[in-house]
Amino acid sequence: MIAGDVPFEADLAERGTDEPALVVDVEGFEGPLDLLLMLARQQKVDLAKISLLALADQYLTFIEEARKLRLELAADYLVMAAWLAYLKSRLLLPDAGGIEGPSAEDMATALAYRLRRLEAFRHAAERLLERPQLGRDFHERGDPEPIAEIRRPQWTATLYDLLTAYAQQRQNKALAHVRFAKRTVWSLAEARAALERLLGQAQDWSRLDEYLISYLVEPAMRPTVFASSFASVLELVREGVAEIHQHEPFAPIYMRKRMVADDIAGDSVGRTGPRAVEG
Amino acid sequence: MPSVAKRRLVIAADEVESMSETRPEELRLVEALLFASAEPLDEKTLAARLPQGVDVKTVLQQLQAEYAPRGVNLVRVAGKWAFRTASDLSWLLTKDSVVPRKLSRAAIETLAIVAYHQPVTRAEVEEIRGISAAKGTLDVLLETGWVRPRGRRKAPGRPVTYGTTEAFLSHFGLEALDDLPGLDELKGSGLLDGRLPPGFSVPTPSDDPALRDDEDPLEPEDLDLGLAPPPSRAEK
Amino acid sequence: MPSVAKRRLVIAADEVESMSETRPEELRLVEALLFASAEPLDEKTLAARLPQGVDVKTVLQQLQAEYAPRGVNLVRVAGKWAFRTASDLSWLLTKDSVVPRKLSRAAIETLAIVAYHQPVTRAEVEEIRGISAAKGTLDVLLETGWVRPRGRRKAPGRPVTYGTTEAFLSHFGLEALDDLPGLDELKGSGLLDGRLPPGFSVPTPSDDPALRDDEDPLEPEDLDLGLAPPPSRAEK
Repeated sequence: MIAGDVPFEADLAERGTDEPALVVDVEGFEGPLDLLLMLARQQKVDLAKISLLALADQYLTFIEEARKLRLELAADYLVMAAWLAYLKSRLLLPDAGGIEGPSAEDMATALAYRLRRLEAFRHAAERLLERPQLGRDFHERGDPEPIAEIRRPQWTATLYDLLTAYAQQRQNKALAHVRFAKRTVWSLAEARAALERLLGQAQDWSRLDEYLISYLVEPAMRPTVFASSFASVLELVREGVAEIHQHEPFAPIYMRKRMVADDIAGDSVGRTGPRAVEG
Repeated sequence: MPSVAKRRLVIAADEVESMSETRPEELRLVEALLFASAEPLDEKTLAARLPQGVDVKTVLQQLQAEYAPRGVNLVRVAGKWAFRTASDLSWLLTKDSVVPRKLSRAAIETLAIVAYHQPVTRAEVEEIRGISAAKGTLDVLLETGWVRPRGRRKAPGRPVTYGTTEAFLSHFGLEALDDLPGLDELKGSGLLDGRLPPGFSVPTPSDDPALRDDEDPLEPEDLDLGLAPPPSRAEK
Repeated sequence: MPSVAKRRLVIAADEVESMSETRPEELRLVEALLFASAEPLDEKTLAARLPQGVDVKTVLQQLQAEYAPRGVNLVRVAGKWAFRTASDLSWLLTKDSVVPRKLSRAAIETLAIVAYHQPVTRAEVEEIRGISAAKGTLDVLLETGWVRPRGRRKAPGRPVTYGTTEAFLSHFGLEALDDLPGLDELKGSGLLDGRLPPGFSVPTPSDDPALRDDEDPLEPEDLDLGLAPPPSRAEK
């Protein structure tokens, strides 16, 4: 912008050139049309009636000044200067005829049109910015309530998936070897060995359950421990090593070492019972 | 309907006119402040932003009364004020969206057994699959709408029998259930290989909704609850 | 003052009562939807969320009339509907205002040219402004979300054409592009029809997303990259 809004055309003629008449801030201009528009406004007349000759002179003088001040001017400004100098010469010369292209009149009209158009858009821009703006003059809901999304799965599977799944299952099952799951059992021999060890310590009637209790490691073992122990006890009784006693059906079973026949007990030590495997 | 709506519009316009004459400016101010605010405002904050002398409490009461019958209400939240959607309209603010999901391997396998062997109980599915099925697998299949409980087997425990639905047919592009390939077709397509033991058979599936001789109808409560056999019956 | 306020409160309560009797439920629903939404909603979206048979247009007109004297108005933005605080209350809400990013003069001018002259290429903007420095300016405008690339001009070099967005209309509270201030003057002046110089044959701005006869669609890579014309095409 030009400081002091100086009508510099007049001033420049009077002032010495060593003394800068203008403070030129070419950065402030949005291009040569902007500069021309500013100069035209200083003529304070309707853009349609401005003297293009005078306007061209002002522009060229301005550019001269700027160059004297060694200001870097963008190419756009210089192109416009050249064009205006040409326009000026065409306007000053009587129509020589034979010159190709648009007439000087047309060129002047085109420039005036462009200036008017730029000014019109400037005006439109101002009016646009005068409008109330969202977030400044009017506001949207500060705390909108989000729409909750209910996600419903849509299941997908293909017929091929279905058929391969069916065929494979049936086939695997049909071709599988029959295998019994291995079950953890307490063999009679193990039961007997354990009981014989326990009987050595127990002289009084004891509950069979109590002997077993230390073997009830996990519930799955309960039936096999119980069955094998009971069978072993019966065997020990038959051999005369132990005595058992139960005073009514389903009551706890008591057992103790048989006191009298040491020899028989001795015989039985180390004997291995038949290995029965619970199925 | 349009004429009724038009009449209503006229009524509303009249109301508006009469309201704009009597409605004090403070209401507009508080309305705008609460609408634009990102969080509920307390009375002190409101008073500080309003011209001096505005009786905030009264204005708020009036606004609350005005908005009470509307789709948006003025509510107190922890001693502060905010506009909120009327609570009876919360259904409006939900949106269904559909997310495609692939069925798990176990679910597809179970589905295949149900399709071929229906009506079939869970225990029977497990027997055919040779795996004890997770309860969740059948639940997923019920959720797909491809499998339905159809009755109860006349057997100890009265287990529920399952079958496929029309949605099953339409999803898999089957016109009828017997379009499912039989033994020869499964062999022919290479899905079953030739090394099958003698006597191996694939049933001819049927989704005839009529109950079989060994099926009882479901009781109404089966459809609401988790489909567990009613305890009283199960004990018999 | 309190007594006056009390009296007013009584009046308001009466109005409310009479309103709740005559006020149809549709008004509540549309009110709630528009209040809750973070963005303007079009009539189609509203209709889809409402029970069948609701005459959305009439309901909106009625709501607009009801809210006109209030601190919150129902406005049309880019052909959609939204509640906004009344713009005469901007003084009250300055505290809530986000300081809008200050646009340079170049950006404002460019925005106006894009708005009033769309679809427009960068070269055309430069021609109007008489300066060849529009690239950075357009980037700034793209960043605001008010301007978008919309296609490519069917012309040598296939330059990208620009237009304004819904966010632009929403920001400036415009119902449609026709409401741009001073548009009629600009049209009447003949400055948009471009008899001089040639190359401007765009009589009215349009943000209609449908491409003009002289526009091609953007290619996908245009949206990722810097919007430079693809070299292969540009060379043709």
